[in-house]
Amino acid sequence: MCSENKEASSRITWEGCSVLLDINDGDRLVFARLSPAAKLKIGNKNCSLKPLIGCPFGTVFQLDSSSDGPFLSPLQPKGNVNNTEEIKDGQLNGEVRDNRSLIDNNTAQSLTGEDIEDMRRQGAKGDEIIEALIANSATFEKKTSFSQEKYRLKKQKKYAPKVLMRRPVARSICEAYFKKYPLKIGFLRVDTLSLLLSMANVSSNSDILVVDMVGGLVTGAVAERLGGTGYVCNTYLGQAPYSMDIVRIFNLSDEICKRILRCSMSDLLSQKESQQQNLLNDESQSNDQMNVLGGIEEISHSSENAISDLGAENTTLPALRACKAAKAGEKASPEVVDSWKENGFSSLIIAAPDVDTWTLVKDLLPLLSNSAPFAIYHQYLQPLATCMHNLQLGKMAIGLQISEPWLREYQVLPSRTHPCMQMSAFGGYILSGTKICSS
Amino acid sequence: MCSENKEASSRITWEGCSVLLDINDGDRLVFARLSPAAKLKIGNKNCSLKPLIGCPFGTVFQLDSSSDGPFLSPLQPKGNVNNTEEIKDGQLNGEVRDNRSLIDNNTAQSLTGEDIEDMRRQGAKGDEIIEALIANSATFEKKTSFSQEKYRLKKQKKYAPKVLMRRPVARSICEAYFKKYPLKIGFLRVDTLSLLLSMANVSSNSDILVVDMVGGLVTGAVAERLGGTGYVCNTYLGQAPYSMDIVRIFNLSDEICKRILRCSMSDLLSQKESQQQNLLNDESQSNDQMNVLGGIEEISHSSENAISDLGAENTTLPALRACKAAKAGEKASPEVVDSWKENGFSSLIIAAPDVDTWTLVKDLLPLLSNSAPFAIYHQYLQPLATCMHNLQLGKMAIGLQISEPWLREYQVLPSRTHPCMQMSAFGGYILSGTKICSS
Amino acid sequence: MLAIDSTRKISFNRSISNGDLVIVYERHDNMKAVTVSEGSVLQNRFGVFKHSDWIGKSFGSKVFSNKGGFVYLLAPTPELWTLVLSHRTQILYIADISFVVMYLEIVTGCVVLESGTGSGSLTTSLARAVAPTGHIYTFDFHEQRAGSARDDFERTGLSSFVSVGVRDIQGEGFPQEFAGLADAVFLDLPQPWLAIPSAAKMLKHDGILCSFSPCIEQVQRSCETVQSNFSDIRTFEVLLRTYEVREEKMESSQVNGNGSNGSLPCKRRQCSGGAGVLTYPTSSVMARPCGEARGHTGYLTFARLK
Amino acid sequence: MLAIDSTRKISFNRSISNGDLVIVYERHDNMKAVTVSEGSVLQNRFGVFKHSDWIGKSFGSKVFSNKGGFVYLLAPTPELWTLVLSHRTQILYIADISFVVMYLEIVTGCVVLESGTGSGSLTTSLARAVAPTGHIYTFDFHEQRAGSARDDFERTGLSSFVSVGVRDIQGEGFPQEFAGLADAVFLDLPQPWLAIPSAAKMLKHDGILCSFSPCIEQVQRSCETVQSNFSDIRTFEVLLRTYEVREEKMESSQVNGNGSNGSLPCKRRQCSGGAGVLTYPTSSVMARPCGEARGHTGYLTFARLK
Repeated sequence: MCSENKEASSRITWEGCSVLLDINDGDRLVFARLSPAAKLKIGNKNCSLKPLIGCPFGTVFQLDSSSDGPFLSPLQPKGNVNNTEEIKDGQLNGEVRDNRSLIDNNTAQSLTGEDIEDMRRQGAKGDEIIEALIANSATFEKKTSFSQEKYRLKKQKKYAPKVLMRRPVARSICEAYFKKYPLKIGFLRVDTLSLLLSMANVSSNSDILVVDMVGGLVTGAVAERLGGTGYVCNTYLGQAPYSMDIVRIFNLSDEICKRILRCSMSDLLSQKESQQQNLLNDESQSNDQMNVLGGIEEISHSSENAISDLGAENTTLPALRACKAAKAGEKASPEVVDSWKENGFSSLIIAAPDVDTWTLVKDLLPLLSNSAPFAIYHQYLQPLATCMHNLQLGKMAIGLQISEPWLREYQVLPSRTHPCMQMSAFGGYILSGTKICSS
Repeated sequence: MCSENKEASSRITWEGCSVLLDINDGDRLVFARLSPAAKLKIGNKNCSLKPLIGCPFGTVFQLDSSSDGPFLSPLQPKGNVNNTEEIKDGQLNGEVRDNRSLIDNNTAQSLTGEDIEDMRRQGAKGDEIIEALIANSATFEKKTSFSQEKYRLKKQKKYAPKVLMRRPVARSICEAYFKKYPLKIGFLRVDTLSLLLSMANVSSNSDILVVDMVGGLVTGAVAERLGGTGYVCNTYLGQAPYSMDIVRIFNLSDEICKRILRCSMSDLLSQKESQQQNLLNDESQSNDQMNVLGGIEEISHSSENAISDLGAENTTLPALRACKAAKAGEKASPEVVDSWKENGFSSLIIAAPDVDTWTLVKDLLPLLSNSAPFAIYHQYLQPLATCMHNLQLGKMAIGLQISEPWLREYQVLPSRTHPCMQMSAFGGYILSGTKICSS
Repeated sequence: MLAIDSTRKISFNRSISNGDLVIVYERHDNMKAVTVSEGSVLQNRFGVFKHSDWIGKSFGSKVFSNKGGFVYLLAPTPELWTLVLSHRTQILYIADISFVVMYLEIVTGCVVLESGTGSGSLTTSLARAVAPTGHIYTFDFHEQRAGSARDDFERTGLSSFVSVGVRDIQGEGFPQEFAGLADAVFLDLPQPWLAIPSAAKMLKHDGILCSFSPCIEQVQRSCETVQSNFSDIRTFEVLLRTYEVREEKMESSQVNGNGSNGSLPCKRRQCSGGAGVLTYPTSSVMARPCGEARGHTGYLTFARLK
Repeated sequence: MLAIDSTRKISFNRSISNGDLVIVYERHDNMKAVTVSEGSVLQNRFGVFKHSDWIGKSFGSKVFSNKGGFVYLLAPTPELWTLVLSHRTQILYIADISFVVMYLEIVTGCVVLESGTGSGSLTTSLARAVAPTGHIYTFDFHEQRAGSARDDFERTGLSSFVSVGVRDIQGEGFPQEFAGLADAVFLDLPQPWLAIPSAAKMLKHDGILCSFSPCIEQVQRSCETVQSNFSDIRTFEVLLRTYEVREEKMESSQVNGNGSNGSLPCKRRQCSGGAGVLTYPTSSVMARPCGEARGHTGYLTFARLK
């Protein structure tokens, strides 16, 4: 969640650092915290994450074997890592050989599983195993070059899996969740998130009010932008704060973590004098504390609807403990709350898929400074339309606009350029505007 | 509206034929009925449409002058007519010359309006005038080649306007209205219209029930597809049929016109025996009859919200009278209505922007044969969502789907290929499904 | 499939007969074409359905299996057929198909040339549009694929409007006998530019060509080739976005600032309060776009013969 | 524009002072940047507004002209600035800008190189993201354009985070002094492939390049060029669709089959009837997409230095 003296922008990993592991070109995405004892299971092999400590982000690791067992070693860059795209579209390449006569069952392969294990024990690299598999395949030569590439890639994924170590920042975290577990982040797409941050003018020294029912993604992204200045006030209805799990995945410095505060909506809306009393409220319902153990979180095809912990919890605890002092999401002190009430928030972001928009906005808008922008995300148009209508009638805001972001990715390859065949057709809707002085 | 023995698919115009005139690459779009006396005003010149009779559709005419005045003469095809696209995007061509130092006022041109009129009287062709203008322009040589092309095009449009004669079919009629007068057709875009026809399985020998509050565009498009077989039943709420003006723009044969019938919703929903009595109803409220005189309709930039008649009504009347017998949209006879009630309609299309969808569907769906498909167009999502929900609850239909067509046009030019910079962002929504037997 | 013989068109009085082609509908994404045959059965995850139970029922009926499971029997249409046909190639779907038919201005009586035939998805809709007086001549390079397509058109009752030829249109062009006779030509070929000169020869004056290509490089090359003989050159992309409809309940909580209340119970839909401010209905039917969609099928380039 | 000096950030207690930059808002599509100057006036179709009336008012205030017309005075933000700046070139808008900042992973403290500066629309958002500890080095070929941009950054208070250089980046590349120092590089150039090798030299390991190009041919060529030194090459297009909101009344007529009734009066919104069937509210707020939209701005190609 936070690191003592490391910068969020550090480009080299450290012990206790959070990383996003991209296994086999996005087939699996795992969030992990690095420690000498942390282990990651790839296929049926358990590998230590220790070799990842002190490496630059962006390094690709390959799973190799030695007599001591499987281990991850950095790959020297040679050619583009993302070669899957090239293969996806091979049939367009003019080549129209027909594979149907080939029966690709196990009899076509003369190497047995045992043979392969033997090779491994003798220290064969993944690439060598793949070459051996190809040499012993009765059908490889007859395949189209497209099918050959596909075969090679399949075997590479199995026998020489690659792990790309990415920096866990708003972009990569949002993309990983959107791909593997979108429900957790309310289907908030990366371009939509980026618009929320712009439209709410998130900038240093600002005090940003957020209603984050998307697991802490918005809170973390705002804190990342504030860079240890200003405040993120994460507010909530009722007495139990919303989960902020995802904030822990960012490598936020202590300085930044301290700027993430919580405050219930009723405390924000109450008069200043009632503040003291609310301090006594029980905070035991915090969802976040229950999940503090999750050191490695996986988002993968196999567990599409659950973040599964990979059994390395205890090894990462020391790292978490080390920064306990600066836990993100402390309750806002009465002094800070009073200063918010006195000055007004700089802007407001709402990402609350299950709460009626107008109900929230009606109460929260008065907490903003005049001329403060706001941006509200929703998956349905109607709540935003109703909210916009009411804001217009109430003359509470100007520059009101409902917009729907639209994102399209392209495959750009020689003679094979076109929009990707699959797309996310929906990134939600945003209502944005600027609060004006009440007349 | 209809032609005696001419086929709708004829590729040569005839006297009395309806045409779509595209003036200067879409700047003006005019629907006209050809007759020896019909005249079209281009700029300040009145030209006879007589030269257009007997020419193939697709012919481009140029406005020339003789001692007898201005006249339209067919252009020999040479190169692409649509050269505007090429020019739109010229600044991308690597050329970055700056035009700001050029003052392009009238002093840069030494030819006066009088000089040009003189040239015209002496029989100069439009192209010759343009060349003269360029030769006498003090600034032309200093312009970028992009600006030179733009200048040339501007002068061509003014001094040598081109008229492309298009066939008025569902595609061209829909596109013309969408571009110049979309309100009249309920913003129904051509791809959306094409989907309605597919989704409602419009095919020969079918009896298609339509609620057409988009000026007759759907009715005409369905009739065009039926090609003189089956029936289009154009139904309406209350006693006054909806306007069917646009049907007259199609060159539908008598055979086809006879297949377009009208029947009020109450007649369709009543018991068979009450049929006779309804025959006595006054039909004088028909909107269509009031508009029978409009022989030439124009949709142009200058009159964006009105179809203006260009004063050639009397000349086109003979043609209209000649086919009066087969006027499209006659009231359906009791026998036909009874046969519809007995057999059920083959499918249903609704394009009624101002009527609640569910109210219509609830009453009309029982008139369809079992297994009949239907397609409902609307500009708002909510009425279709509610209708779909109610159909599901009532187990009245299956295969229900709300879809939104999305259309994007591209500029494809050497080194300058990209989606067009302006697009129609919205083509409406369609609810489609198949009626099932009530259980 | 088409109601050419009007006694066969769907109607309250027409029922399923032995030999009819029916579309068995399980779910919107699970359908199957079945030719009714007195003694046959259909077996699926819902149980065993006897064809003999279907005969005499109306199209659109719900029919039951031995285990009480049910399916619907629908009359075939080109749209349903596109969802059930065997994919011998990538096929065109309804958005592209509808646009092509409209934009090629295909109506009753038209003569249309097509290559390749592929799985016959577009061909079926072309045939519907030209019937009963027009004709589709469709060509495929693959003998076997052409044969399968022919069988399909037989099965769907379209064979009198469709002729399938085996021919390498890229290499040989369309047969000379069609020169100047085609109202429209449709190309779905890897190198359409090779066939465009021949297509130009086949078309009537003012006739329209359409070429479908997945990649922009194919479009660029085709557009270059059509420049010489065609006008009105336009390239489009057509897609469909679908929506899901749900009855949603929203938490419509009120914060009164007393620091102790949590979520209030949901309010029922309320009519407008004072000052025209609308309270959003807390339980209502709402639609939103489905998340994943086909992001691209191909580019459609149209051009009109000069 | 930025609240670097926290006494200048918007707050209930901060009011407009002489010398402040304000955005004068007439309508969402009609705004103007004005620097408040005690003795000046603003004249528009609503009348004459005295700046002296504005001083001491809160940002977000409605102010009146001599004729009783009014405008709102807003605090400047990069988003509002993008809507009011002088267009010296085609500019980037909010959808592309937001995506670029996020996808280049730009946060406080980053060093970012940009070329061309153009009208400074993107630069303003880049500066917001790196402030207060990072810096933007932006280069434009045109001396005059660079000068105007410098003036703009002075006016918007960003000059301590942005340095504008005059340089032909396609021809000369970025200055050597930045080699290995850039967290991100952004290119908006007619021939980006010429600048890519230099961009690669400037980037830190794992740093990200983005190139914006309107035409696909530029993208094809750039993608070829980045192959050698970059991984994670991805090309996107980002657009925004806007919606219009209206209170709509629908005719909700009932046909009873008696042949004589016309339209019944509209029913008011009804709560669910029997069997859960919903009657559609006949008067309600509804949203639909606006008809015309920007159909394309450009392609964004991202690549990560290996």
